[in-house]
Amino acid sequence: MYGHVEIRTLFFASYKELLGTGELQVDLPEGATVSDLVSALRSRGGAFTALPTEPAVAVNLTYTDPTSLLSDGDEVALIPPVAGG
Amino acid sequence: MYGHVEIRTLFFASYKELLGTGELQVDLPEGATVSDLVSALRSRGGAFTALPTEPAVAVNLTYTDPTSLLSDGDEVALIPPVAGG
Amino acid sequence: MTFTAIVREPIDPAHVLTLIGADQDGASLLFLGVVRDHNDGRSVGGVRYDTYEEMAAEVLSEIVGEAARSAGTDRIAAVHRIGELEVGEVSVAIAVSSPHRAEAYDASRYIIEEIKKRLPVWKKERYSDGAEEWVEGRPPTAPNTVPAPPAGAPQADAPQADGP
Amino acid sequence: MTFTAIVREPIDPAHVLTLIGADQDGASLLFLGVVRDHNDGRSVGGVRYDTYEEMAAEVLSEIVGEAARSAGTDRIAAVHRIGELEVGEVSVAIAVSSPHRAEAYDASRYIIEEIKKRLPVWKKERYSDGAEEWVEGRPPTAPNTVPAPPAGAPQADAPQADGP
Repeated sequence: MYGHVEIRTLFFASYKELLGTGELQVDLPEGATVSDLVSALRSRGGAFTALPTEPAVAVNLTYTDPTSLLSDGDEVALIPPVAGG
Repeated sequence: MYGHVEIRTLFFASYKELLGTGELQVDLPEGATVSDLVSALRSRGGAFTALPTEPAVAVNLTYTDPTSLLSDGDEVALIPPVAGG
Repeated sequence: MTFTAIVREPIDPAHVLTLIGADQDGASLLFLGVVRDHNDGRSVGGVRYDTYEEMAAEVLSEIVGEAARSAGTDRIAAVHRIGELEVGEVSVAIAVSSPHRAEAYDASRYIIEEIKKRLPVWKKERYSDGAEEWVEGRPPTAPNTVPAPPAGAPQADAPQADGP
Repeated sequence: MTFTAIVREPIDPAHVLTLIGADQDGASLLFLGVVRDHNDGRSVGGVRYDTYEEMAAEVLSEIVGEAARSAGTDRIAAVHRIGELEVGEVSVAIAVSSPHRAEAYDASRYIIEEIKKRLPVWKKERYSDGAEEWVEGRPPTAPNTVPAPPAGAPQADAPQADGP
């Protein structure tokens, strides 16, 4: 696995419906950021291109900056605009 | 009764304890105001002199100005500082 | 329909909540005033509330009417208890529901603040050393100095239906 | 001790009230968010709340912790329901008690406003014509832009026009 990070990527609500799945494992080069993950997803084409270029993202349950580095085994969730309450 | 008004005067809480009574009938000359009633009460001497010179007053269930004229049969309450809630 | 009452029996908060709420309402707010075990540094064992009951009923109804018109909701219930209360017992319950939460918070707060300014109710505290004292209240607000209820919200048709 | 939960079962407001309150508290406040029968002019028959449950549990607990520190009370309970809800059902309950009322109002309002800004929960409305749609929410507040909770003094958060 040297040189790569494996990211558990989660989709919710409208994103989940858009993509037809709630979870993907994504392989990225070591040093990849949140932003790189989003680019990698969008470059898959099809429905993935409808994802925002800068969605809100949580890494391991915490809202995180697009520039944050990812580590192997991170759980990354793309968070659509929230509507609780 | 011509020339006089008879006022049912009510006392509550600390005023009632002060005076040892919750109610007095007070006879006043026609044309008497709320302020005149208070003066008449205080001039009775004893505990009555401990009443404020300008207590809050309600006439017939409504907070009323000291200058308000009284009518025969009015119910006038002297209202200590309130502490509900 | 608004509901107001001065009561001697214990107040059941869950029951007060049932007096409000409508299908168009997205927010309900229940305020409870509770007898606490201390005041001004003294240990309180219980309190007695006295009232000028006929007037308190009128004033409470007026206050709720003002809040209803200002907040644009008539789903408001306000109940004040009088008599002997122990620590932990509810002295006042105010329930408001409205389509959006801002109006419910505003109306609830308005009602409790006005109760403390104008409702002819008096409180005697019983301290743990056996002494009793009337709580120093505030001079009630005379009608010509009663501030207008918070403006801005739509005016509501708020019929009064005061309870027993 | 504060209490927070993301639940699937109906919320019982009276039970949530039992989670707060202490002898030193003179005020209790219960906020209920309720599914209403309309939104943006459309007739709503019911809603479905989805969540990222592990994160929502964390975020709700953080929000309540912030409110507790700011208001100086740990008698706070906040529960958010997810799943299918009908009109009139409670989606969120927030109960706070404190010695004085200002802190209870401030903490209650802070919690519901922050829930609407940050809690990873999404709402799909079901309209009376059978159509369904995700409610347009707000981009969640990133951690580095989360406003600090009001320090000490009563907080005056801008009332939000959206939702309950």
